[in-house]
Amino acid sequence: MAQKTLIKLIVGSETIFFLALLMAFVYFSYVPTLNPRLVSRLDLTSTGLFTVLLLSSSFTFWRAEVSFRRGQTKQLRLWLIGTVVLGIVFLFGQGLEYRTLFREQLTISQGTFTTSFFTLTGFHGLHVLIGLIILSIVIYLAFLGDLDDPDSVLLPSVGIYWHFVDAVWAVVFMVVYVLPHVLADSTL
Amino acid sequence: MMPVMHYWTFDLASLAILLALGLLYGSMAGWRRQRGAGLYGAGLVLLALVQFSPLHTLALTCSMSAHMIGHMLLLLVVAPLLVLGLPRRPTGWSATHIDRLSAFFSTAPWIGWLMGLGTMWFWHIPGTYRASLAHGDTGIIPLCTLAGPSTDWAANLIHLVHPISLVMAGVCFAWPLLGPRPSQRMFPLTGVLYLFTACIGCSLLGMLITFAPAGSYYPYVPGQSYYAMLSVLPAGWPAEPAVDQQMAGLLMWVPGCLIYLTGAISLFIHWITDDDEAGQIAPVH
Amino acid sequence: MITDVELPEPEKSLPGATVNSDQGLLMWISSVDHKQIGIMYLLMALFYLFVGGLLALLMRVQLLVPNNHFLAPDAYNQLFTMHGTTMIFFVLTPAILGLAVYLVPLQIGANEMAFPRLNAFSFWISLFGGLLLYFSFLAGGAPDAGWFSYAPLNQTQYSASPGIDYYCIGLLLSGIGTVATAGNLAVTIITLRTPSMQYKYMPVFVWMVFIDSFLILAAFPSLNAALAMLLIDRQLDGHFFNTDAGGSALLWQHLFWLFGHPEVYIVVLPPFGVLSEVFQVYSRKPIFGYPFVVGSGIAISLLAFGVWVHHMFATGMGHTVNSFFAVSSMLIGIPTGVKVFNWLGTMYGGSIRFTTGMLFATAFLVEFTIGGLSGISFAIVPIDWQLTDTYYVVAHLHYVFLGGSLFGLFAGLFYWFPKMSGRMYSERLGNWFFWLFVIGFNLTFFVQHILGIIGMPRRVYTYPALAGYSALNLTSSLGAFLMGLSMLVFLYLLYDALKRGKRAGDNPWDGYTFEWLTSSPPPLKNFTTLPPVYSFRPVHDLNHPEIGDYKKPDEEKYGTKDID
Amino acid sequence: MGDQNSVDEYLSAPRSYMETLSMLPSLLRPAAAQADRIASLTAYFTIAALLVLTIVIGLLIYIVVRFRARPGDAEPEQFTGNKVVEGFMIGVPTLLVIVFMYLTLDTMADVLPPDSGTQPDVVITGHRYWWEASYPGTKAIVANEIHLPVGRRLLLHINAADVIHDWWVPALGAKMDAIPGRTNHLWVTITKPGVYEGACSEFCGAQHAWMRIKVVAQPEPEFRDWVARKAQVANPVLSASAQAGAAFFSRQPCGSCHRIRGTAATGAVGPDLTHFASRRTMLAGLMENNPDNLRQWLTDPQHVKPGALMPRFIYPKDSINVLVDYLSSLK
Repeated sequence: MAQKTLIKLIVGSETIFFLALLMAFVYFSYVPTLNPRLVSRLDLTSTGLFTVLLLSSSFTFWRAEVSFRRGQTKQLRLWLIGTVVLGIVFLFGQGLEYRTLFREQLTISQGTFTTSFFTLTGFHGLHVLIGLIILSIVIYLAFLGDLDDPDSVLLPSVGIYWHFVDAVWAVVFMVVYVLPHVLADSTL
Repeated sequence: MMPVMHYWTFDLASLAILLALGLLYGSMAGWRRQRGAGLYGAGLVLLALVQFSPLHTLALTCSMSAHMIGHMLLLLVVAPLLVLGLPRRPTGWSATHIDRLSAFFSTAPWIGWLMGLGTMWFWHIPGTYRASLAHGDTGIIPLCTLAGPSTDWAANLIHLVHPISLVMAGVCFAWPLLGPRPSQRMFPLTGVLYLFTACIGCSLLGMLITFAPAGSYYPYVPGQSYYAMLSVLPAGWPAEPAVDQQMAGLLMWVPGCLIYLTGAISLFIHWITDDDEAGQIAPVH
Repeated sequence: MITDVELPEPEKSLPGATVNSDQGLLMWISSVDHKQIGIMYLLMALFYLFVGGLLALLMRVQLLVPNNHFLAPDAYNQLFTMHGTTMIFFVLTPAILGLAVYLVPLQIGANEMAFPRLNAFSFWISLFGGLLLYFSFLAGGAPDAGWFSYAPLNQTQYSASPGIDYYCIGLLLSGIGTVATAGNLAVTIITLRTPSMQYKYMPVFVWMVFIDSFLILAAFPSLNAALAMLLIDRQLDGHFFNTDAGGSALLWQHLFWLFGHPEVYIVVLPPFGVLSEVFQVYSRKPIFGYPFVVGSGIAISLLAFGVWVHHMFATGMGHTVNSFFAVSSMLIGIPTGVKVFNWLGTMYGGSIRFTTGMLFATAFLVEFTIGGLSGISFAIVPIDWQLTDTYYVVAHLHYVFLGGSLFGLFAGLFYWFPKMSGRMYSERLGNWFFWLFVIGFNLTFFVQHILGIIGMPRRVYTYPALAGYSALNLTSSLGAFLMGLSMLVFLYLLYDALKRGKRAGDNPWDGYTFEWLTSSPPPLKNFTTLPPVYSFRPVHDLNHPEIGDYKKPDEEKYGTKDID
Repeated sequence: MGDQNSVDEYLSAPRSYMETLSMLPSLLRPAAAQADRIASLTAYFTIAALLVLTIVIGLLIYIVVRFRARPGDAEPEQFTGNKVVEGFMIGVPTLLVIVFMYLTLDTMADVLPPDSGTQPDVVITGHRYWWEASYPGTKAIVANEIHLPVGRRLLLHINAADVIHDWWVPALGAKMDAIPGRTNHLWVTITKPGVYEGACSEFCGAQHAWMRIKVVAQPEPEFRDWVARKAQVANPVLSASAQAGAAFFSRQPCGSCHRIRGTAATGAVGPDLTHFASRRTMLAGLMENNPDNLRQWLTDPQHVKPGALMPRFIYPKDSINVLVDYLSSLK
């Protein structure tokens, strides 16, 4: 109970942290005018694909929670591993994207757009990484057989964090990748 | 009185909405006056004012701030008044519905939160925002007004949906806090948090509008004077587009937030001084 | 009579219960006990208070006479930056957290914080954050761009020494600690209240800490984000705030003040709670208008996020923005004013005992009113245009931080000193300390209002010999030395009390809240049994059953009865 | 030399202590219409604030005296609230707030209306650590001592070259931040001729303290005269040693930072030196502008004003002397 409350509070606090980064990004990319040259360098399709993978990791985690409640140890382990794999693939995708951008000389010091882009996505990636580390520990515990008390709040607490990380990405993806295209296409 | 005060518009759609809401109350209350009828009535009167008064004409034709005031009144004042005014002893058919709604919102209050915030954000996407205004090409406000016929079916639909959706969203937002089943209401301190987070969501939108590039939200047709309204506006009205947009953003940001805050405080004060809870007086030995 | 209820044992044994007093320093270092961590927080605050005060005295020596060469300009700039940063992040913040961590479990009838290890972690990371910040003196220069470190002055091309990097990392670390403690406190209050303690029976101090925790959780992320961005600017050559490369100077100000203004309330709300306890007990009356005191705390904390732009009235943002924020800033004056009158109402009709704690509380009312009123002049935009960034601001913020926050903390420190140490302090020394401190404080800072009005900007390492400047600065410096002297008296008072103070009983002041039920100092396990709670001063109910709030209906408990 | 005389006279006239006080750069000594408005608002506010403070202190004294614990006191009456008092408690501050909201909005609109979009009368740029003023429409560029005409509404544009500075002359009204990358504006209608002190009031680095402002307000004709002279290139009659100084100046890298119009020196980093010798103070108010101080400065700038952007050049004494002679003749 207490753990879950704490995680909720921390997640609330983190939300504001990401809002600050997001506002900085919005400020530099949308004010006074959108910079389509740089946004067009972002690969909407491949990032979209990785986004789908990350968001589906929320689904796999939810399945893991269900298995946990039902005491199905085997499924629990499988779903957890699935979640971690999806998370790793997402990070891998982010790495690929960064590499492409670096090759085009779009580094963090190239301009305000890249500075705020790398900061925002980088901090999100960092959160994914932290989530993966926590999930690995959870998997380790699951294999040790320590996750057998259905009243334990460990998994639900980790879940709050993991769903939060996914939700943040959904917003980041909309604002960084999708919205510019929508705005550029509209007559505005 | 300023000449602009003469610009009242009556449209059949809004009249129908008002009538429907009134009838709804009647049928729910079993055609008897129940406690809270005054609040419900006040909500209806305010709704009528937003839809019919010069504010409406200003909002649709030349002033984003007026538009914003309308939004805030519908979402944050009219809707809570309607919810507060719902009959405490609803009759037959409505009782089960009210029970169901209350139970639903008490298990998933975040849906009310999302409805309120989501609708507010939705109507401020530049595209949808523009659709809810008067249209320059036709030169009239596209509603089934008494003043003229409608020309554009889609535009009319949006104009119908716009106020209804705001009031509905506001009702969903207010229900978990002020719903007619006190036992199903949210715990007041959670309510404070509910309102505070909503205030942040609203402030963000307000900030975006305030600092958005001038013109993003200003699709009014310059110089287009509906009903020769511009000529009767006081000097300095409407404000410069950039200033008007800023003002609208700030209206949502600051006074908007103050409405949430007032709600939070009154929620708190009512709760702490409310004697309904059991076990407050010690057994005296 | 009220019968005690057994306090349920924690499911798991309390961490740290195996460490005992034989282990000396190790007992403290390894402790996860909320009382020990609270005391360590307070000692940390006291340590940094002396350090920060010393920096201030050096500054006042430099400003003693016009055109002084006691300090080089860059040294002076480092001093005032470190002074401000220290006082806000390493004195006031740890002091309020220390009091909260010490008292909240006691007042809500819990035996521990919800997360004792996290509690220890938060303390140590804050402490090391502070040490890291001070390490910058050895590493090539302390930060020198002021405690709010405006962009683009905080960029490498304008501040090449690593000071600002240390500022970022030090504040980030201590910020993490602060957020963790806030979360910990909030969860403790939500989950560990003794079963019969409803929210509306929580002592006002607990309420203020509760509100404060949310304020911290909501405000610090903005600072952390700003600091992370600044580090990226400085270390990775980013361009958030680098105006030479398209960055924005105002973005920093927005992010910083979005944190910075709530921070003012973060360090002032718990002292408000402290004062509410102190006024009640020493006046022998319940707090006047409990719902208003708590409600205005909530109002202040919610308003806190809607007023930060008033720090930026002179940045030329235009009338529309300025007007709205002028209005919202003025509104804060209402709940604050309400509180002052609540405390006056608490004293009114009481039987007031002027112990040192009560003296500080009484002086607080005057000093904080002055600070609050001068604060309103910054909400009045045209006056702000004249007075912002002058010595008037320096005076104002010291009346708020010192006259408000620190006076409240001192009141609390004297009030709870017998509980924490088990000893009574000498009231005679306490009186000396109080009067020296108050006179020194007013001498130092009152004249600074005038200095601001006659055109002296803040943060200047020296000033020309214009008429009035010399005399007023001299007065101010003398006042500062007097405060320095009074702090020595304070040290001696602590030494004297710990060495010679007579034993304090469990409840020397006839206090109202649960901490006074346990022994002084409290044992490792705070309580075994507790009486049920029927009002917001359960111990008063226990000790004065003939008065007994518990017999009254709520409208009498809370003073909301309608007047016929 | 009319303006120089009138200002000098003003500065050197004998004065009583009270009059010296009146020369303080204080918002309570307004010399412009805008400052006047702010001063009266400040006065209203001070009265209201003092009133509130008196009430609080009065009540407090009464309570402290009346309700002091006396030996043998029983527990006092345990009242917890009073609706009337609470009503006042909220009502009175709310009323005050509403009054001051109105006054604030009213004064704001008067003091700082939006930029009219017309050509500014003066463009002021904050540098570390000095002020530059240029007069659009003329070629005049000056540093630190800024002349303005009396009796007409002036539009000032305020910029910064490096970090944030803040233009503040209390007698002339509002201050305004000078922010790199944006242009702020101020309106000033000076009502009284005189010399008005001001200072940078946003911390800008090592020498923030010596970034003072001197505004010389003159009647329109004198001001016109002054601008006309400042717009001309330096064309002084040079002594032999000053000529040697001029030659030295042009050989050395001085001209890459400083500008002396009419010569090859066109730098824009440091202050314009075209009419250097006509300023009464140097280094943004740090010291009087005389050959001795100038010599000191040129010998070791980092000793005189540590942190200033002027590097220390190691020049022989003779060269510094001729340089001083040259600069001192740039009237």
